[in-house]
Amino acid sequence: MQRFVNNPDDIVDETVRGFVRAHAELVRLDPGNPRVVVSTAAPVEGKVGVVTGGGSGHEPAFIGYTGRNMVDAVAVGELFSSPTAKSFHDAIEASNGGAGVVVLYGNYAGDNMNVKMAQKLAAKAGIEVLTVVANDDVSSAPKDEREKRRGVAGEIFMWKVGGAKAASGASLAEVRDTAQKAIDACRSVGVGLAPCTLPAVGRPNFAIEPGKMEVGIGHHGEPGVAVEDLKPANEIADEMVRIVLDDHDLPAGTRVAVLVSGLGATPRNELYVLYDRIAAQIEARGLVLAKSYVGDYFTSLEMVGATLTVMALDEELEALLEVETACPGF
Amino acid sequence: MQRFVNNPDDIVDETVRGFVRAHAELVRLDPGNPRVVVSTAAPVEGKVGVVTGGGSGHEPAFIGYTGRNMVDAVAVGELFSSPTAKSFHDAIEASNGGAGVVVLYGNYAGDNMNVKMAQKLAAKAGIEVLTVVANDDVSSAPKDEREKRRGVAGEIFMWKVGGAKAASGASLAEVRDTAQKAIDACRSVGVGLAPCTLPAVGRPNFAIEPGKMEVGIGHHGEPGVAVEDLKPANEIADEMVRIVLDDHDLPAGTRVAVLVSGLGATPRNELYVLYDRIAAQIEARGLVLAKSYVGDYFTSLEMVGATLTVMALDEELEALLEVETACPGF
Amino acid sequence: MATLRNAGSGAIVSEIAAVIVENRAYLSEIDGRIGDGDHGVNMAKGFSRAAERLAGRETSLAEALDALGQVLMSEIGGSMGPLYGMMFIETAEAIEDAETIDVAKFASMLRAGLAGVESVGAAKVGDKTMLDALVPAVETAEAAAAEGKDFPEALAATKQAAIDGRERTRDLVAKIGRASRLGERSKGVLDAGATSCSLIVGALADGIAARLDR
Amino acid sequence: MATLRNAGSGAIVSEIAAVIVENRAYLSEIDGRIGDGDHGVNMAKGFSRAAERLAGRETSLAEALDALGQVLMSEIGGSMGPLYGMMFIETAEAIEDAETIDVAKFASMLRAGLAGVESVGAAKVGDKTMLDALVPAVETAEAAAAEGKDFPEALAATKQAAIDGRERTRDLVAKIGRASRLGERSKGVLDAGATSCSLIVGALADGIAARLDR
Ligand SMILES: Nc1ncnc2c1ncn2[C@@H]1O[C@H](COP(=O)(O)OP(=O)(O)O)[C@@H](O)[C@H]1O
Ligand SMILES: Nc1ncnc2c1ncn2[C@@H]1O[C@H](COP(=O)(O)OP(=O)(O)O)[C@@H](O)[C@H]1O
Ligand SMILES: [Mg+2]
Ligand SMILES: [Mg+2]
Ligand SMILES: [Mg+2]
Ligand SMILES: [Mg+2]
Repeated sequence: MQRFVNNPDDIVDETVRGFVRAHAELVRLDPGNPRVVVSTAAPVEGKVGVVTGGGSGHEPAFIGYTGRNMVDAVAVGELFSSPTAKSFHDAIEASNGGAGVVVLYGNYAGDNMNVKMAQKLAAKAGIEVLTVVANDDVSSAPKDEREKRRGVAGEIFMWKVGGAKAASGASLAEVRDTAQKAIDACRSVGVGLAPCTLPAVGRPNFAIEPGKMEVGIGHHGEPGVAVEDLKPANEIADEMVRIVLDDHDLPAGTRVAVLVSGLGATPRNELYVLYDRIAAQIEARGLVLAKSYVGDYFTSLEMVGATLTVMALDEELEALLEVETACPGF
Repeated sequence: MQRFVNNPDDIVDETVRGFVRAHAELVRLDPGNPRVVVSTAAPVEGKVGVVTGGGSGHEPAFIGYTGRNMVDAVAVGELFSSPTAKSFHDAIEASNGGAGVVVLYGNYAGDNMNVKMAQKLAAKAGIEVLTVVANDDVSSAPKDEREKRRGVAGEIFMWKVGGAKAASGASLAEVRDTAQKAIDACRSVGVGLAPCTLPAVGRPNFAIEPGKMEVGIGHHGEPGVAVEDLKPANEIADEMVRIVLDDHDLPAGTRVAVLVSGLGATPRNELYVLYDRIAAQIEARGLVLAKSYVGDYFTSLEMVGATLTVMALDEELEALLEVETACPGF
Repeated sequence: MATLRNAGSGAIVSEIAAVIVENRAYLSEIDGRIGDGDHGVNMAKGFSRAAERLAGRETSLAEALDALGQVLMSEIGGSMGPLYGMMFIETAEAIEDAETIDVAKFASMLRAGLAGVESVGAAKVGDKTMLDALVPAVETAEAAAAEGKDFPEALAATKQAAIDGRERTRDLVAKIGRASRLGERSKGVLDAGATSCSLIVGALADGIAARLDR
Repeated sequence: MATLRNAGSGAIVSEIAAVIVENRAYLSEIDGRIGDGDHGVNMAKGFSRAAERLAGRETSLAEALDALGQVLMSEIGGSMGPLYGMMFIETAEAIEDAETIDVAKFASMLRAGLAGVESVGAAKVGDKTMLDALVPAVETAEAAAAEGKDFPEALAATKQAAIDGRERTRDLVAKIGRASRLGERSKGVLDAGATSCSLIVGALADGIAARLDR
């Protein structure tokens, strides 16, 4: 394993410590819980608190999106494993400005359970908590079972929109509704070319044969919808666009935001090669590219691969996406 | 080769096209030369033009540092290969605001020749050009032969400082002198854990045995100063700090800026693990961490590894580093 | 009629932890086939932490089970933190005040543990989860109690029921958790949680059997 | 005395290009040992581009060499763009007005090419660069001319001198270019540029030899 690690059990603590150290002007650790990262601006009196959280190994997600006009507090889990209910609860406490807290997270069994329990704890503490569960990953369930779909890179748009809405002084219900609208407007797909390794395990926890690719792969290597021969970048881009837009079917003229993220070990130039084709395909379908993000925004350790997220914009979503933010992730 | 590529010969064109498309608000292509990326703000009448350039495969370097208060125009070469004299010259032309142009580039045989020839062409066209050659890579030559050292990630600080100085309205000579001061204040080291592959070649162009690491590796896989057993992250961090600061020997109390960059396939969390230890070591030596950057800033295709750059700050350098910039690289 | 003394039997929990730690790689590998490959890592971390806390302390089975539950609950996260956390906390509560544990008590403590799991997760038998090992174990223990089977026999039957349940998950299509996205393709592989659960039930049964006094 | 007609001999350049393209992988591999592994890629790209431009066109050797030089110069970059670019441009210029090329002219055109290289790069013989193949070739050609050797003999000797020069780079320590950072560790490996240069000189000599009229 050619990696920079000490004791694999310490990776998450070391990552969070280094992260907070590097971005001290934007983030701090919760004094009571080293698995909770808090914006130096939080809590804001009278503002709806915005919380997320999830397993580690997806950096800059989740912690990287803590900051001004973004997420107020993040619960940090082990690699690929949901944070504890306690950490979600401490994040809720840390972001509470008295106007209630919205938890914007991804649809995974562990996260669902721990957020639910944290919500109960918060209720006891008199904090009203509403939740939005991201399920933008098209390949993880059929269209008629969207509630089963995983949350992936679309969460970044959900956080940016939700964070900006909360910053605008909106009410708890309004922030929840707008964040829900944001994730409902997102569709994502991932393609994996090489697996990732949990350092504590020591070998890849799934296989992708050389010459093959996993279409629809999950952020933890969950198998996709099909294992295919590795194709030229343009054909992969075409397939990603097809999967996302066939599920989305947007009327021509729709303004969209696009996010192309590497999964951790994909060189930046290849992301631009993919994006160049993706953008052309999206415009060829009569959609209008309002905003694009290309880089490592939501990764899976050192997996080789990329994800595409397309968000359909309305005036409100586009305006909120344009709001200036200050966080390590962008 | 598990990569996103079409025809390997097209990678650079596709990368630059996708890049300009994704960041159209910040950068544009030179109408006359698709291998020259220009800031949408350039040229600025009366401002010293700031140019850089180099081989591709280091994204976001070099093109990613084109923007406001940064580099005005970038000459783009093939993967790992210097741009043509013509491209350097076209970049000089594109950034020329009538106050002269400074070319801030790295110390490689090809770049030296092509910049020198571009300088001659520019002189014929009546544009005064001064150059600064980055040589911050400690491991690439002994201290008494600094002029032989390669330019690596320290160039990012050189560009940020030079770009801010030029934006301040300084003269050509002042911009050159300040950029020179910036790179003279930088020392860098790289450590490689796994090699990279030029898609046109199809297999790694150098080898790092599993369980080994190459200390002092270059941005193109040039062999380092020593091949050692792969150590725990903290020991690698200690060694990187030792190499950089032994060459730098800065008085206690010196304020420094630190940049830790992945080489392309290093997961973000491992960079924070490294940084956490690096920061502690730097502070243990009595230095003051004024500013830190952790991420993929200057890569080598999909090499696994990381670089450390330490820049000693004086009041001017720190102030210039603090100047707000708008470019895709940060 | 054989019984287990609650006091002084806390070591059973350390034995359960040891079994989980031994199977760390195996559990992650199973999880890797249709999940994300961290089940063994998560479980081993939580169980070994609890074992450390218990090390050298003279505890009752109830105290030890509660300590394990608390650690999983508040320090582990994942799906397993809350699921196994609630399971052990409820199991412990069921025998809190018991001097000794007999077959009937054993059955009721397992039933309480199952209730704990169900209070958090929404899974049902057949969904290809830990419940597919736990539910048959509970029902077998209850049947043994009803039939007045003796304790060693009941323990052996309960352990076997968990193992059989785990084996049946091989043919099940996952209906919940990460693997549920695979539909038919989740068939043919054991469920990680059912596997760890059968190990836990087995180690618990063995630990009790080894300590029965008659 | 055998001579080469300048007119119509442009095909020699296409033959040189073919040799470089054939050795693409080999040249990159050598460069990879102590450099960055792109020499073959850079060279093949430039030379094949020039060959495409020349394809089907009836050109003189001078025109073809100049076309090659211009492509390398303005489209290739790296070290090789300017170095080989200037070499071919100067070589072409030296025979621009020549009806025919004899041994003396051959020697002087190589000398002009060397001057072109030296006008860009600061390398000297022994620095482990293309010059270690080119300089002995030039000197051998000049000696042959002085001694009045006949053309075929001069061509063979020149080709061999370039090959011997390339072989000697194996024992040299790189003094310039990427490899120079390796010091002693650059020993034991051929220099990529010297290797491509000996291939070019060889292909040029063979191309001329095959077209001599007496
Ligand atoms: N709602 C649930 N009820 C019971 N067991 C569940 C539930 N969801 C998941 N599981 C169990 O969790 C196991 C996976 O655990 P683990 O890998 O540690 O967590 P994660 O799925 O978060 O990575 C599955 O094998 C399954 O048995
Ligand atoms: N100043 C110089 N003069 C002559 N040849 C040089 C000089 N610098 C480098 N070279 C040659 O260039 C070769 C490497 O070329 P190439 O790999 O294409 O360019 P780069 O070094 O930019 O990757 C070396 O093998 C060496 O022979
Ligand atoms: Mg998990
Ligand atoms: Mg090169
Ligand atoms: Mg798992
Ligand atoms: Mg080279």
